[in-house]
Amino acid sequence: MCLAIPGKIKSIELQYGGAVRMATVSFGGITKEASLEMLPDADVDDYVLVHVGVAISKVNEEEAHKTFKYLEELGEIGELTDVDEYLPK
Amino acid sequence: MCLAIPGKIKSIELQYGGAVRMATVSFGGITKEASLEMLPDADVDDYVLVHVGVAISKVNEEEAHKTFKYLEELGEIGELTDVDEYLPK
Amino acid sequence: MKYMSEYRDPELAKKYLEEIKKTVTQPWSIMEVCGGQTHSLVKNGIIEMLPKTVTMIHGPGCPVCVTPLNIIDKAIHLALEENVILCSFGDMLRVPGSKKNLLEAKAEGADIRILYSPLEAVRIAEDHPDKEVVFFAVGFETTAPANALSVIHAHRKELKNYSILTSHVLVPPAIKAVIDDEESKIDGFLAAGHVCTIMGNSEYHPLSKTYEVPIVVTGFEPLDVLQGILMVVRQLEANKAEVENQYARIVKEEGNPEAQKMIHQIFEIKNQIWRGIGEIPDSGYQVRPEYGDFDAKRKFQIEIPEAPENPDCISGQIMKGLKKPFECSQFGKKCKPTNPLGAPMVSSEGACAAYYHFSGLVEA
Amino acid sequence: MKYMSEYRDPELAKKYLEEIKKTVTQPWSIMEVCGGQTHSLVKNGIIEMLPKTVTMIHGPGCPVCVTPLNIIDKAIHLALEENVILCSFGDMLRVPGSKKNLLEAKAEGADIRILYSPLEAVRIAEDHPDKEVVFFAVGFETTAPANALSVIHAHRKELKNYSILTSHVLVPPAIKAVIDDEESKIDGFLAAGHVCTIMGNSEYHPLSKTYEVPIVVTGFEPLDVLQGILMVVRQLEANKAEVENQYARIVKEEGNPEAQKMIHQIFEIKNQIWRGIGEIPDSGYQVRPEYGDFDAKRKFQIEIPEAPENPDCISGQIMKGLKKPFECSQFGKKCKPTNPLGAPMVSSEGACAAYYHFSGLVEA
Amino acid sequence: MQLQCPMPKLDFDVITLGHGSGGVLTNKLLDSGVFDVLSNPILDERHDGAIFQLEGKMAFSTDSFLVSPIFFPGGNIGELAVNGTVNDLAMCGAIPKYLSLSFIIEEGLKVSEFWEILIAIKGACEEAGVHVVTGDTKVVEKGKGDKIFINTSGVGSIHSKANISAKNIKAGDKIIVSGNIASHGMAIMSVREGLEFDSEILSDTINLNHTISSLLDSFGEHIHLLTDPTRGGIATVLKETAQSINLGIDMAQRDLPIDNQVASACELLGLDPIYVANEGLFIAFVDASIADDFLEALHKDENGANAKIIGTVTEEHPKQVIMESAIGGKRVVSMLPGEQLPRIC
Amino acid sequence: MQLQCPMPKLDFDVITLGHGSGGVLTNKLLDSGVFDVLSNPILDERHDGAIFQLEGKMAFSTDSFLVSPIFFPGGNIGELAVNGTVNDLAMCGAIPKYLSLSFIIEEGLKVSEFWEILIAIKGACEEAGVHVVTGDTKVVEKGKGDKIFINTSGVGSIHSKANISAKNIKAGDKIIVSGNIASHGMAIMSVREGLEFDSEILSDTINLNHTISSLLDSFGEHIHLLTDPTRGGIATVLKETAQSINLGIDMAQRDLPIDNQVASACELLGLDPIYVANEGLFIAFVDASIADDFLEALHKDENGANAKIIGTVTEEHPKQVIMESAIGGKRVVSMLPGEQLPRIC
Ligand code: SF4
Ligand code: SF4
Ligand SMILES: [Mg+2]
Ligand SMILES: [Mg+2]
Ligand SMILES: [Mg+2]
Ligand SMILES: [Mg+2]
Ligand SMILES: [Mg+2]
Ligand SMILES: [Mg+2]
Ligand SMILES: [Mg+2]
Ligand SMILES: [Mg+2]
Ligand SMILES: [Mg+2]
Ligand SMILES: [Mg+2]
Repeated sequence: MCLAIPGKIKSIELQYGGAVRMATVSFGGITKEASLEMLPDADVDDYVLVHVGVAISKVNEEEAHKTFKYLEELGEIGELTDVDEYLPK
Repeated sequence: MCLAIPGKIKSIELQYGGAVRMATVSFGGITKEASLEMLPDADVDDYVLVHVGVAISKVNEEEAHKTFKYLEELGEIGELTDVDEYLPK
Repeated sequence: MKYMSEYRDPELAKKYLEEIKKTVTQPWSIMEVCGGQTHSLVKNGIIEMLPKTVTMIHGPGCPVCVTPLNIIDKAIHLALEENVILCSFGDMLRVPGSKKNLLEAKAEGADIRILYSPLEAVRIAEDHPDKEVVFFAVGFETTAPANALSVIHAHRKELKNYSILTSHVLVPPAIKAVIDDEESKIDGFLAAGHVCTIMGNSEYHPLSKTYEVPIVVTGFEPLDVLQGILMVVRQLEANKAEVENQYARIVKEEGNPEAQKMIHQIFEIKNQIWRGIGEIPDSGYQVRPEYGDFDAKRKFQIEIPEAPENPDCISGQIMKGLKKPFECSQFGKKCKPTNPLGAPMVSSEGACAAYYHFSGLVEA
Repeated sequence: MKYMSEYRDPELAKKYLEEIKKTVTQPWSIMEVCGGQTHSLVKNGIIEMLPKTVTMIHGPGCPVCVTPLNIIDKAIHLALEENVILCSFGDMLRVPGSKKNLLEAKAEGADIRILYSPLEAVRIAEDHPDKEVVFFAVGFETTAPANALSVIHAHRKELKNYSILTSHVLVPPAIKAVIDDEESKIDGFLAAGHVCTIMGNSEYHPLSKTYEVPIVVTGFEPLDVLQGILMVVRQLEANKAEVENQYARIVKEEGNPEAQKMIHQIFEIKNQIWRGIGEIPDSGYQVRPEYGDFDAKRKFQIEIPEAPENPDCISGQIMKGLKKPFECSQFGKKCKPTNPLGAPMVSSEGACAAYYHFSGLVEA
Repeated sequence: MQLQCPMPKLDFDVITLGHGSGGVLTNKLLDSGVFDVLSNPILDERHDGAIFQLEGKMAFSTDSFLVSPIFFPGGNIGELAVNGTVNDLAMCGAIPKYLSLSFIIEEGLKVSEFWEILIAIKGACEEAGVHVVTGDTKVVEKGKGDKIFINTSGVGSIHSKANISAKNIKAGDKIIVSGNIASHGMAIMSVREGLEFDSEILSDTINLNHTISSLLDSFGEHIHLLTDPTRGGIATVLKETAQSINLGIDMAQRDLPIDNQVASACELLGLDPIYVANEGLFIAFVDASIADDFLEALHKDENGANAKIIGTVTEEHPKQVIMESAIGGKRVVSMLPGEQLPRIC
Repeated sequence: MQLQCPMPKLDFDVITLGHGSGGVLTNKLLDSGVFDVLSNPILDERHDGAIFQLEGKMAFSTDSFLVSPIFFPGGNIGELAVNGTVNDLAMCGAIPKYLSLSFIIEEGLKVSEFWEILIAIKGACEEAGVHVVTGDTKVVEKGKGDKIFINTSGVGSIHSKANISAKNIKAGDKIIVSGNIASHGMAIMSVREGLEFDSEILSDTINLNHTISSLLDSFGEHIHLLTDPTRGGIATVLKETAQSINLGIDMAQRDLPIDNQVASACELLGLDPIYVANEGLFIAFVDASIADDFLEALHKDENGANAKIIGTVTEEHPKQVIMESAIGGKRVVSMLPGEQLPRIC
């Protein structure tokens, strides 16, 4: 349910005298408009999750790494040394 | 102007409780509906002239022959003896 | 078909032609008022068969040709309304408006239906209660009763979505206008048989008398036309000016009183603009105010500015018989049936189109 | 794509799977609430990779599947109105109504537009002032703010021809209903990451506590799902019952307050019928009376009698995790993706469709 | 010609976009048995194209068929599509062999109607002795088509005695029309909304290839040109030919064979039959020396009973077609600017 | 590929019904010079069909093309129509030679657009080395078509070394895809109303015949099957093939070549690229012994730079296509019930 994908804000346009902020969001090179009305503090270069044309969350970069480190942190897979290769570049 | 062709009334149907008389008219074998509202005395087997779906005149058989006889009657073409072949059968 | 095919007999036609030749002693110009007669002349090659001394002049009797530009523009405007179904006779679709014709409007998406009868349009209105159905009611006196009848039917069925966009023209005032023109050189008239079928011949007697021209009410088959021409020529040669009825198998002296009643129930006479000719007093019909709900002009109140006719088009002079199509500078050049500048180049009844086809001009 | 592709790494996936296998000591049934997670499980072949002791149960989290038959019928009815443009997300078009689906209505001539966003529908309404534009607003909490926003936009633009036909469902009451079912045998839940993105996690703490089930808010990429399963399994094995957040890169504890504001501006909570399940108290949204002009249900007052669900379809039991699709007598027989008897056979998120494709049943 | 084949049982009544999507529904339609009526070894390969061998020179022709209504007195769009391309190949002097068949279906078409069309296609193929060997089915959204359009293309081997080319026409050649004119167009008119009338008029759609083949057997190179006067009617084809050969054509109205009802229908609507479409008719330009024999042979053929010599090629008035009218006048026959529209004037 | 030909001067801007009526306007359109771009001696005969000779075995294929919008990133419907049939012939192992070209135009189409399409057709024909030899132009009423539909049929001579047939496929055969998947379908999506997005995605429409011909030169009978995964995408073609050969196919998601933007667009709309249409792509089933050489040869070809071996034919799981997912799981690949619709779920 609720297909939503993360993209990077390339630019922001104000509409209705500033009442509406519309972002141009890049998803792996393609771009589409998304409303920022639900993310008042999102800014250019932020990654946001977009669902049906509306940005609904800013991606938290720090938290994003945790999935790659979770097993390591469990302390149960000592051999997991190559964790860096899963990290976003 | 005013394309109109003669056809023979095959049948008559009363519509709107008799207010409207519609005829099925045969034109050389094909048939089409025509209103008889402008020809109250037209009847089955009469030839009528139909224009845009409305019968506007009953064909006068007697008068119809005159075109074939006109030259003859001018008395100026004595040799016109084969007039019968132009008459409608 | 009975009462048609017999009037196409080649032998008798030859005899009529011989008789015309025998009768004529000097040049005569005869106007066939009606486009249907023009059509018959052209289709049957009669013009070339007549003696050179008899010149046929093609009159204004093509309702398609004389419908004003502005009404065509209005019809196009209405047709392009999303909510409107415009119904029309087929031959109106190629008549040029100021910017386009109905066929082009159709290509743009207008819902335009070609019908055989205005009564069909009433049926369409019944079938599409959510649409406005407008019948483009053009025509001469012949068609007026049928168009009136469609209103009577719609009224009886209490339809609120049916109306007619009228452009009705009347023949006798037009004949009068043609004769009244100073340059006019018409010696006699073939009057329009089907118009007289409705209206009778009474209006022609004063015309014939006043202007001293023979008027023969004539039919449309080749023998009809030939006989009509002969009757005019005989009067001219005998220096007579009477109303004769060649088409008595169809036309009664008094016309069709029922049809006249219907016309007068729905329509009233008004001044009318004839395309290419201008306004002629008392030469048209408009819907009576009592039936205003069925009058598309009242109902939709479309204001379309009058557009100028193509200034190179001399159709008015042609329809009055003052000029021949090939005297028009545009004839066969910019103006062709595929791209008519004026209405007479549109239908095969229009004088220009008739000449164009007849002369066999061919497009590259 | 950043923040997506990384979560598809095969090596790390293998390690997660090994860790799950290592961790599990007894059979567990885990429901992934969300259809997006079902889709990910199926598309990535995760179900077969899991140890046999871990059974994934596909929850009711597919808005397409749970939209009531009657609302589908209403959408179809509206779409077939000549004056209406019905806009919808693509996946609603194949969901069976009582007689046909929206695709079939489209084949009959209904003007139905597939859109990416409800904001597009507002634009269409602006562009077609002469039409009524209705957006078929289905979805869970994730989609509710966007649908609400479309009303806010339309209101700001003073559009009189825009409305939404809502069928909004809420996840926590559904989870509660699933657990409350006597026959329920679910040990833990993967909660729907995108729903929590909007609403936050607060509603899950009492659920977890009351029913003593682990609930892990989980994302949609394979590593997300695998991590989520591992986190549930670890809790179960440790006899814990807490709310954890696997998807913290997106989901904040408090959710998105702006989005919640928009929801509450436009919608109010109501009892909602879930297709195949029945009415669940306080599990849906309806448009507040203040915005009634934008509520298609109010605006069009369509009365469509409730039609019975196909009696052979056991989709309710399937969505509660009580039965597996292949336990349905119609599965793969009368009911196939080309001819779905129930909604779970429609989208690739529906449990029945997922099993159908996964099991590789092939039509003759 | 239509066989009474029972339609296969299907779980869908109308064709929808999915049937053209290339997915399960497309395969379902293809596998439904609906297309089995057209089965033959080459088609059954179901590859991207058909593979076969043709000896010697070949002809290749294409036409797309759109007719409203798709079912009309005397036939339907299916047989029209087969006969149209079969006849175009025959007009090239070819023996038609293989057809391609491509449907553009507007979603919502009833499967039962599609079936009826397929049965007509099958029947027409059998009559003509041709096989559909490759095909395509596309579905367009409602309102973006008109029930069904059919394209057929075809190939055939040129008859060994054929040498058909407008270049072979010379002054004195006789022009023969194979039957009554204007039947197809008026059959369609008779069921057009707003214009319809009751009649026994049937479309003349028929395959002409066997007729042509046996005429070629007998008259070979003396047949200079064959052409089928479909859209635009005989007038258009004659005018086009006169223009392309830079010679004139003389013809007479009284020689034109026409059915009484068709003639009456033309009067009713104000249409000129020489511009009305035909489907099962051909016009032959033949050497004057064989004209009478050709006509005699044609009269014995089931498709030529009403054949007539309608005109002569002349050096006078090059590029012009002159028709003698019913009463003996002369009239220039030109092309129309567009489709003939019913007149009131 | 589009030549900058100036459009002939015409006295009409849009195409109307009259242009399809067979009368003056039809001839005017034909004579306008618009079609001169396609001129060649066979076409210029303008008879009911084309006449020519082809040696040996031949292939014959047809397709109707309907695409909305008719102009899309990377091409237009004109080149699509040429390339589509050229490629279908190439898939049969044929050297495409002659095409038929049939237009169904919705009245109102701008002549300038029609011209642009014709220029694209000309360019595509030149690229492929084929000639349009016979054609047809029909016009439908507004609202009964969708701007323009094009049918092309084509014939070609079978390559002397070709022996293309699904029957030749055996277990162990390697499956090679010639380039990036899903580009055409996503190029179209990017300009679909209500779904549009900005991207550099271009349709992959291209002619494959020269590529195929040189592969046949080198690998002849070792190429067992060639097929172009158009509608329904590669999944549908592979599934159809597996069903028809009664063998299984193993493949892996990671092996599928796909452009980044195309992949992203699929994520955005929730579409699976294996079901998205391609136009300039082919799939070859080849003998394992030559698979690497075949791939190497393809990599050197301008149309094969991104070619990859994507799967293997297996005796296991007959009729099933099994795809290994990104993380190594297994998934059954089946056909979709209809066109893929964008999802929110
Ligand atoms: S030829 Fe054309 S421009 Fe000249 S008068 Fe006739 S209609 Fe007008
Ligand atoms: S298989 Fe079909 S009938 Fe059975 S539960 Fe699923 S959707 Fe319902
Ligand atoms: Mg309209
Ligand atoms: Mg609608
Ligand atoms: Mg193909
Ligand atoms: Mg052809
Ligand atoms: Mg043909
Ligand atoms: Mg195809
Ligand atoms: Mg032909
Ligand atoms: Mg093909
Ligand atoms: Mg193809
Ligand atoms: Mg053609």
